[in-house]
Amino acid sequence: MLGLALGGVFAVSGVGMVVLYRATGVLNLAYGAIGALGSLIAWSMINVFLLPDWLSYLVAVVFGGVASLLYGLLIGPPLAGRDPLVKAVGTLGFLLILLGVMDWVWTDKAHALILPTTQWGFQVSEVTVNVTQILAVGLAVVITAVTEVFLRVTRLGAAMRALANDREATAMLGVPVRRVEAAAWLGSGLIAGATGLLLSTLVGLDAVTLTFLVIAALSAALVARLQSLPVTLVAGFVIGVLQSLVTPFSLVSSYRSITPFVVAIVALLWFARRRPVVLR
Amino acid sequence: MIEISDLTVRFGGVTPIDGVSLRFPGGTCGLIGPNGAGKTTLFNVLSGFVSPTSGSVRAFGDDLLAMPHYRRARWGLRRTFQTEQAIEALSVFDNVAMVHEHTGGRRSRRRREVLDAIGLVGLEVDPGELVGTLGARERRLVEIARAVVGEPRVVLLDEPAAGLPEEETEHLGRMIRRIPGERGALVVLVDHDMSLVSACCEITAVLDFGHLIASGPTPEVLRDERVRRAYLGTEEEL
Amino acid sequence: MGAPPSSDGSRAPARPLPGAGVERRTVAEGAGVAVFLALALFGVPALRNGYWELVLQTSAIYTIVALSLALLLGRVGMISLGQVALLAIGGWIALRLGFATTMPFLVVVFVTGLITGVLGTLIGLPALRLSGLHLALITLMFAAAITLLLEATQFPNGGGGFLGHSVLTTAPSVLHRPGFASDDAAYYRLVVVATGLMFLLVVAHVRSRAGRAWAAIRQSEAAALAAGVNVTLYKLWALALASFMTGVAGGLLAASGGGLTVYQFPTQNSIILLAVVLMGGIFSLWGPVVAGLLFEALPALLRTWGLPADLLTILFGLGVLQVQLTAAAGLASQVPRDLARLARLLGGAMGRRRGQELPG
Amino acid sequence: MLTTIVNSARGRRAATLLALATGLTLLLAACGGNGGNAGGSSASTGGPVSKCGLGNGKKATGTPVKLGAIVTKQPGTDFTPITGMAQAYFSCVNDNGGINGRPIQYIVDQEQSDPQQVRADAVDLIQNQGILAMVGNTSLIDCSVNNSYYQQQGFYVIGASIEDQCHTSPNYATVNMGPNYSTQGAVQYVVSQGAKKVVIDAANVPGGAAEVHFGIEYAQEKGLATHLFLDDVPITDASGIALRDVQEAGPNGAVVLNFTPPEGLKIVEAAEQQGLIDRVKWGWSTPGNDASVAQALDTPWNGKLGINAELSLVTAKGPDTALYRQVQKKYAPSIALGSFSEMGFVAAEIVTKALLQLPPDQLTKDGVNTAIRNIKDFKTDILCKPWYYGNLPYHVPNNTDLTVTPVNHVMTQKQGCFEIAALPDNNLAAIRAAEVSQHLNTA
Repeated sequence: MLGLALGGVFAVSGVGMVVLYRATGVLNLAYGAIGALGSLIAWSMINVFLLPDWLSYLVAVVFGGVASLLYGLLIGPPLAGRDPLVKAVGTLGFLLILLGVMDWVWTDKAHALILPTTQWGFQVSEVTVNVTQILAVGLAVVITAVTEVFLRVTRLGAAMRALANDREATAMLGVPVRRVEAAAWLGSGLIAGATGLLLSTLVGLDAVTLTFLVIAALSAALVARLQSLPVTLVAGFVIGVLQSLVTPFSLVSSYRSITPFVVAIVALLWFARRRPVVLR
Repeated sequence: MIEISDLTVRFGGVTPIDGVSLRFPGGTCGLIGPNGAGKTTLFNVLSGFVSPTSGSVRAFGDDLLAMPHYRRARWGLRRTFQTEQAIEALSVFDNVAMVHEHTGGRRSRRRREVLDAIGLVGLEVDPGELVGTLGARERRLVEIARAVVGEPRVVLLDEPAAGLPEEETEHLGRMIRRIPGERGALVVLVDHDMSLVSACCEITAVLDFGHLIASGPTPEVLRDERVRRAYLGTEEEL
Repeated sequence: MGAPPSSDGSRAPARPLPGAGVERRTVAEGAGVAVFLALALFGVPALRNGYWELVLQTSAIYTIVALSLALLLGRVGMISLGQVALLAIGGWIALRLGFATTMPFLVVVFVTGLITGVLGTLIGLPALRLSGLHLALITLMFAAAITLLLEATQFPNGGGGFLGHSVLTTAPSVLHRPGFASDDAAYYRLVVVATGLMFLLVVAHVRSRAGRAWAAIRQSEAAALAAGVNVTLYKLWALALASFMTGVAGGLLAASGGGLTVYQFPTQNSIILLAVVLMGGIFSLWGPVVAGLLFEALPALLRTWGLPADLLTILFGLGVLQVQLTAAAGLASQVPRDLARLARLLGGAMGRRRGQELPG
Repeated sequence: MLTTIVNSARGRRAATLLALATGLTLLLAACGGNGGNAGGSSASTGGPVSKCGLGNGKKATGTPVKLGAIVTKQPGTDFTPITGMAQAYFSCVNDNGGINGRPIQYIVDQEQSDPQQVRADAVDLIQNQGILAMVGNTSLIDCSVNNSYYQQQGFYVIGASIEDQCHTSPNYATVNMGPNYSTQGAVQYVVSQGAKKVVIDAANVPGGAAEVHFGIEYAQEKGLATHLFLDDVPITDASGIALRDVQEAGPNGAVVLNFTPPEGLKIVEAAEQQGLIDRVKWGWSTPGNDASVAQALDTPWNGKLGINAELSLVTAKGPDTALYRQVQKKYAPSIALGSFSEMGFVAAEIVTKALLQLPPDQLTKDGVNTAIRNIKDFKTDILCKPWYYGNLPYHVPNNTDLTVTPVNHVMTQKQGCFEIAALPDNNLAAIRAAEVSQHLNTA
C-alpha cells in the first residue's frame, strides 16, 4: 500500500507530463516547480492571510494551470518548431525562475501543508493508511482514465492526438493548433497543481525537494516512452512498489531511492538498443 | 561497376524497394523516378544507413553490404545529400580535408588534393572561408568537392541541382561529367531535372514504387511508355 | 520561425552557426588571451586579497567543468545534464587515491582524470545510441543516481575499506596539496595553470582531425558517416576527453580550501551549470570562462553587495530562456549582438506569434 | 539543543530544525524551570533580570569593535536565528554603553554547505573585514572546513555545533553539546529508568550512524545489549517501525530516537495507536524538545518520553533567561524564542563579558582571542554549569544537561541536571580532569 501511494505520486506526475508532451512536444521539467509554487501560495493563504483552506487549495490548483498556460502561450510558440531538447531546456529555464522566486519569497523557512485527508486513517493489519495516500492512488487512476477517455472521445482530444503525430499536417487539416496546445498546457498545469498539493503532504512542502521530485517521476513517463498514459500509470505503481519492496534488504536499503533512476536508465537503454542513423 | 541483385527493403508494412536488380556499369549513370520511388532509399542502402531485408550489392567486386557504414567512405564510396550537409562550423578547406583524412588520404598530399577538389567543382571562394557564411550554391559545391576528393570509386549525387537556377545547373552538369574522367569514379546521379540527367548520363535506370521499370541508354529510357506513365501518374513534368 | 525543424537534437540552434573557429584566431585575440592569463596568474595574487583568490580559484576549477560541457555541447552536440555529478566522482576518486597511496599530488590529479575519463565514458555509453532529449534525460537520471550513491557512501576521509570513509574519524575530506603549492596563493596559481592547460588540450583537439570529425557529427551524423568518420569512436573520444577534464577539476577541487562534502553537488547544480554554460556561450572558448565566473564569482559578488543569491537563480533561468529563444551564442561571443537581438525579439515577438497559426 | 540530523534531503532536516526552534516559542510552560538549573540564580517570576553589557543606557559611539560569524542558511536549513539573536543582544549592548563606549559591529556571512564558499567566507571575515573574534558560528560544515584555518590565524571560535568536529579542536568551543552527546544523554536517561536493552533508531542520513555512537558505547559500557536501526526519512511506515523497535527492545527494554520532530513524532504517535507506550522506556535526543511534539502527544505519554535538553527551557525563571526574553521582544521580535536563539544569546553574552574586561589597548585580534581562551566560570542560568573555554585540545564545555518530558501538551522538566558520562571515546574524562586542574568551572 505504501509503495502504491508513492507510485501513485510518480504516476500522476508522469501522466501530466505525458499529456503535455503528446500534445505539444514539450517535456515540461518545470512541472514539479509549478506544483511546489502553487502549494506555497496555498500555505501563505492559509497561514498568513488566514483564508479558508478549500479556497487556498483551489487557488493552488488553478495557479498550476495558469502558470503552465502562461509559459505555454509566451514561450511555447517561438520554440514550437525546434527540437524537443531545445523545448525541454527552455522549461529548465522556467524551473530555475520558479525556484528562485520560491526561495526568495518564501525564504528558507520550513513550511508544512497537511491536507485534512491525512488525519483520516484506518488500520490495515499493522499498517495505518491515511486518506491522502488513497487519494494519491485514486487521483492517478482517475486522471489517467479521464484523460485517456478525453483523448479518445472528444474532438479536442482527437486534435491533441493528431498534434502528437504531425503538427504541420494537423494545422493544415484546419485544427486550431494553438488553442489545442493551450488546452494541453492548462490541463497539465492543473494536474501539476493538484499533484503539488498531494506531494507537499506526502513528502513535505519544500521547494527544492518538490521541484526535483520531477526527475524521479519522469521515470514512469519514460517507461511509457512519453506516449502511453496507461503504461505511465502502471509503471508509476510498479516503481513505487519496487522501491518499497527493496526496503527490508538492509544491504541495498539505503540505496533504495535510486530505484526510479535505475528503472528510467534501463528503460531508455532498452528503447535505444536499436537506433537508425538520423537522416535529415 | 555496381551490381545490385534482388534488393528488397522493408520498413514495417512499407516496401520502398521491392526486388530490384540493377547494374551501373561505369561513367555517369542516372537514377530517376517520381517522389517516393525509392531512389534515396537505394542510396541509403549503398551508404549503409539502411539495411536491406534481402539481396546483395557488389561494387567493383567487393561486397558493399558487409562493410560497416563509415568504412565504405574509406573504400571509396562517397555521397551527397538531398538537403546539403556541408559542415557549417568548418572552413571550406577543412570540410574537404576532413573527408580526405578520414578516408585514408595521405597527409603529405592533403593540401594539394583538397585544393584540387575545390578547383574541380569550380568553387571560387577563399578556402579559409567558413561554410556557414556561404550561399546555397557554394554549399552544394563544397559537398560535391567532399565527394570527389582523394580517391573516390563511387560518387552518389542526390539531387545536386535542387533549388539551383538554370544556368547554375548547366555549370553543374559540365562539372559532373568531368568526374568519371578526372577521378576514375562511377557517378550515380539522382535528380528531377531531366535536362541535367540527359546531359550527364549515358545510361539511366527508372524506379517507381520500389520497382525497376526501365533501364538502358538515357534517351531510350526517357521515351519509354512506362516511364512516361509513371511520371504522368504523379503529374510531374518529364 | 526561421530555424527548420531538425530531427537531430544535437544540431546547433540556428544557422548561420556562430563563432566556429579557433582557426580564425587573430593576433589581437592572442594578445587578449596573454593579457588575461597574466592578470589571472600575477594580477590577482598581487591584490593580496585572500577572499577573491579563493573565489577565483573555485571559479577556475568550475571553468574546467564548464569547458568540458561546452566541448560536448558546442563541438560535438552531445548534451550532459550530469557534469557536476561527474565532478563529484572525480573528487571521490582523487580523495580515494590521495588517502590510499603516496603518489605526488600532480600524479594523483592526472590519474584521477584518467580514471574519471574511463568511468565517464562508460556512463556516457548510452550517448552512442541516444541523442537530444533522451540523452539529456539519461544523463540527468545518472546524475540523480550518483548524487544519491554519494550521499550513502560519503567522501573518503582516511577511513578503511573500499569506500575509505570512517564515521568515527572527524577528519575532513581534503586532498593534501603539493609542497610547492601549499599556501592559497600558490595553489591558486597552480589551478590557473591547470585550467590553461585544459584549454590548450581542447584547442589542440578542436584544430585537429578530431575537431573536424566532431564538427561533422554535431551537424549531421549521416554526413559524418558518409565522410568516413567513425562516429562511435569520436563520440567516445569526446566523452573521454570531457570526463578526463572534469576528473582533473574534481581532483583540484578536492585539494582546494575546505575539501568536499556530499552536500555541494546536488543534481540541480548540473542544471545550473548547463544554464551558465549556455549563457556564457558554447561556441567561443571564452564562454566557459564566463560560465565559471557566473557560477562561482557572481554569487560571491552578490554576497559582498548583500543581495540575495536567489536573484541569481532567476537570472540564470531568464538567461537560459533568452539563449533558447534567440539562438544566441552566449555572452562571450556577442554581448552587443545579443542586446540587439533581444530588442528585436521583444519587438518582433507579437508579430511572430500571430504568424504561428500557419504551418512551417 | 542543536541536535540535528545531517540529512541529504535538506528539506526534511530543515523542517525539523525549524520546528525545533519555533516550537519552543509556543510553550505555555507550566513550571518550566523548577529551580533545576544549577549554576544560575534561581528567581521567581518578576525577579531579577540581567543587564546587557554595562547596562548604563548610553548609546555607544566611535570605532566599532568588529565581530563575525558564519551561519548556514540554505533551502531547508536555516541557523540564522542563532546569529540573529546574537545580533539582538549586541544591539542591546550598543544601547547600553557598548564595549566601554565603542559599539559592536557584527558581520554575519551566510553559507550554503559549500566548503569552498565557507573557507572563502572565513578568509573574508578575518583578512578583509578585520574581525576580532568569531561568535555564534553555526554551520553544517564550518568546523571541519575551517578548524585548521582558525588555528593558523589564532582565532578561538565560540559557536554552536552539529558536527563532531566542533568538539575536537583546540580552537572551537560551543554553547551546546551536539547530537552525539545529546543522544548519549537520552540513553543515560533510559538506562537510569532501568532499561535492560537499548534500541537506537536514527535517520538513515549521511553521518546518521556516527551521530549516535556515543549512545551505543554508553549502553555497552553498562553491559547492556544494543541494537541500531537506521530508517529512511521521510518515514512512510511508522507503525511497522514502532512495532519493530519495541519488539527488538523486548521486555524491560528501551527505544531511543534520533530524529527531527516530524519524523520522530510519526513513530511515537504510531506507538501510541498500537498501545506500545508502556512496553518499553522511550527516549529522544534534543530535537524532540519541541512544542510541536508536546502539543501533538496526548496524555497517555505524560512523563513517559524522556527528551534530552541541552539548554534551559525558554520559560525558566533565571535572570539571564528573563533578559533573553526581553531582548527578543525588543530587538528581534521576528526571531522565535527557542533553543536556537538561546544559543545565540548565550554566545553573545559570553563574548561581551570577555570584551568588557579588556583594557582599550587590548581590543585587538590577539588580545580578544586570548581573552576568549581565558574565559572561565561564566555563569548563566541558561546552562546547567558555568561555561568556559580554557586551554584544551578539545572542547565540550556544555557537558551537563537535563531531561524534559511532555505533560498535558507542555514540555516540563523530568530530570534535573546530570553529567553526560565519560566514555573511552568521548574525551569527557580528560575534559573533566582539565576542568578541575585549570579551575574552569569550579571557582
